[in-house]
Amino acid sequence: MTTSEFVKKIFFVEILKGLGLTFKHMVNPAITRQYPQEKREPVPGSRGLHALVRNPETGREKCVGCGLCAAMCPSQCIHIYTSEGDDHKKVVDRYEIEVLRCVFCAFCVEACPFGAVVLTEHFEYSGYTREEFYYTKERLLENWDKFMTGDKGKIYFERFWRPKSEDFGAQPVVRAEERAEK
Amino acid sequence: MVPLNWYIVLSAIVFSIGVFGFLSRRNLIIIFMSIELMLNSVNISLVAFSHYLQSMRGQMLVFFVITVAAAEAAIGLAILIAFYRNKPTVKVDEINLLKG
Amino acid sequence: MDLIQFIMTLIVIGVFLLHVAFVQYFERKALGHMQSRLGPMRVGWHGLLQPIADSVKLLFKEDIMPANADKPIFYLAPIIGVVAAITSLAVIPIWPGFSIANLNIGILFILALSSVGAYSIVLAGWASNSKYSFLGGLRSSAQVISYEIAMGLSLVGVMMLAGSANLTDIVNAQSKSWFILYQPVACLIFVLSALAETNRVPFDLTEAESELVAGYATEYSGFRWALFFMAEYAGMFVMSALGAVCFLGGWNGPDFGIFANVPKIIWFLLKVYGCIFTYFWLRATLPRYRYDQLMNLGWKIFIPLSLANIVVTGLVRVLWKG
Amino acid sequence: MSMPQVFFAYLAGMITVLSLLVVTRKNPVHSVLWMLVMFLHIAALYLSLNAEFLAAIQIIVYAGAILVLFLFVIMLLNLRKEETEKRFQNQWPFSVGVGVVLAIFSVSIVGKITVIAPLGQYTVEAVRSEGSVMTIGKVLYTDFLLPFEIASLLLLVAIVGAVVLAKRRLE
Repeated sequence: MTTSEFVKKIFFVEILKGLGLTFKHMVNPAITRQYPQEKREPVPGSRGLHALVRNPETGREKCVGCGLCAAMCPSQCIHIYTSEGDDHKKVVDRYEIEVLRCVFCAFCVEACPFGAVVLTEHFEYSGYTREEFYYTKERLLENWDKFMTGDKGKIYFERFWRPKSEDFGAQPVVRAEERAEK
Repeated sequence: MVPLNWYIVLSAIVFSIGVFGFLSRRNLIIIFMSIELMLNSVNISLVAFSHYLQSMRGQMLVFFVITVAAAEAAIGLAILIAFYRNKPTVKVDEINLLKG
Repeated sequence: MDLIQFIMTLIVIGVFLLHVAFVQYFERKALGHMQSRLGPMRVGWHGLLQPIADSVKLLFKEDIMPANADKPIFYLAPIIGVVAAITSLAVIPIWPGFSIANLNIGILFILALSSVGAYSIVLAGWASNSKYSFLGGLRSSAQVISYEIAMGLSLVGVMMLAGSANLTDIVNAQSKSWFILYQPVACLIFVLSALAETNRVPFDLTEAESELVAGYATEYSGFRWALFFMAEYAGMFVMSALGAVCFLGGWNGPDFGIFANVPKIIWFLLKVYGCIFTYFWLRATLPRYRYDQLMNLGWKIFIPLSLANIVVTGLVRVLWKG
Repeated sequence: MSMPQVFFAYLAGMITVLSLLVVTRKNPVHSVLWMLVMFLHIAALYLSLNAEFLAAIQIIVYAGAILVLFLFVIMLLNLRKEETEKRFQNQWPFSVGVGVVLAIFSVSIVGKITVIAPLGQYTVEAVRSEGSVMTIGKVLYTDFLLPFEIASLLLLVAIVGAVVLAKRRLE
């Protein structure tokens, strides 16, 4: 042990440095957000609660019941039940998502050929029972009305997901830059 | 004023209880504690004498008794632990290795 | 024992318990800010009523008794801790001329009660009939025995300087300058031993969360756990008060200008809270010691060092005063 | 009965009952606990006899060190299974006899004696004016210096002996 090491040891130099660091942190302002009072704006296109897109022309869901989303879903939380309609067309009877199982990977959104299922930016949902998080088709459609009002849904698809069902033209700005601007 | 004899009688009674415990218990640790009990009973009478004779000698003696008690407890329990490694028991009637 | 003193005692105990509750709030706030957080903010203005909310919650929680626990000892253990910690307060001189009991053996009284307080942890660990609790209790008994020696020896230097074991005399002896200037080594040993005695970080091996769940308190819940909590913080308060009295001059403050008019109890409380803040500061900074390191530190460094300190103090006193 | 006598009667009764509990409890930990309570009572007795330093030492050394050591060893050996076995040796009625005879014998003797000895200089007032700690310190370092040194040597031997005995064999 050299002299300087010895001096450092008996005068607790390292410990004093550590104490100084913690004291500095105490004086610095805290970075905590007081959540219910100061809410953080979700990043555009962030993945929150699910919604089924409502077709503005028919007023019904865009979903045709192909089941691709359910097939892609890694946590298998999407259940689709279809039947044959009057004009031999597939009718989606039930489209259900168990939100408690969902991992919010958005594979369903990428898989959907019609842009029928989306993840909204809404993240503050809570409840006391499991049933509250078992979203049926009607509730998912309601989510669309609630959280994707007006042009928001269109912007959502244009900017972030660009499903192949519609032609959105060339790729706009890169998403990372978009976030940096915000 | 409490007579001096009362303290000595108390001391004698506690000492007898210590002797009883020392002779009758099987658990070695309790036997050690009985010894502590006897030492304490002696301490009571020593302090009482010291108070009534207005002398410090009794208290000095208690001081040394406590020292001896501490040393005895440390050594005794060390022996106990050392013995327990050889034969896992603390019963005095099972500690009879010399008997073969 | 007259009535006024009795009422005074009750008031002091009540205020003390209130302090204990708010020391806990203080800890959460201080630790929070040291970790760039805010700490409790919800109950009352900046979370000031948090201790009260906590105690109400703990009072109404279910009281769980583990199977095969030794019931009487399980019930008794937390009470021993709280009683020992609160009784220690009796000899602390709070402002000039006031301490509940002005004993000639004040320091010894506190040392004695802190050793009785150790029983609460050991017995809780044993009575819970749980391996985690048991390990915590064993560690605690070894730790408290080892560090009590170092702490007692570090206070001997103070007693030698003041020429008395009476805490009021010790404070009076520091009216000119504090003993921390004459006894820096003893002060250091005292602070670290006090950390070990009260089972605080970096010596919190008895409740080491990452190893022993909650150590001796694993099986305790509700009100009984609250008693343990109270005993820990009361012990911390008493140790800080002892440190303030023995090394930082107790109620003595600067006596010039406007400082002379400040009530003496303010100085005392400032010093006590300074010591308590040091506890939290060290907690935020240091990691936990390993068990063998703890024992080595206690037996191989602190005890020889405090003995050397006593020898040097005695020599200096004899040579200086002739 | 005067107030000190009531106080003494309480302490004496408690000490007797507690020491009986210490030697008769089946569970060693309970024994230790009763012993702790008994030590506190003995310390109170010392206080009533004007020996406050010894009262503090009684608690610090006996309750704080020796008894914790006992507790530590009991816990280390983990004697839970032994609680079910019988607690007394076979000759325990004989031990009761010895204890009772000893008690009657000694009580009948010491209860009657009167102690006649020259009174020393350490009256209650003298000790109180100087403080118990200082008085004991002065006596300890003048008249009892040699026994004090021997006691320290004894403690040293005890430390070395305990370490040697309790140390695990390395081979």
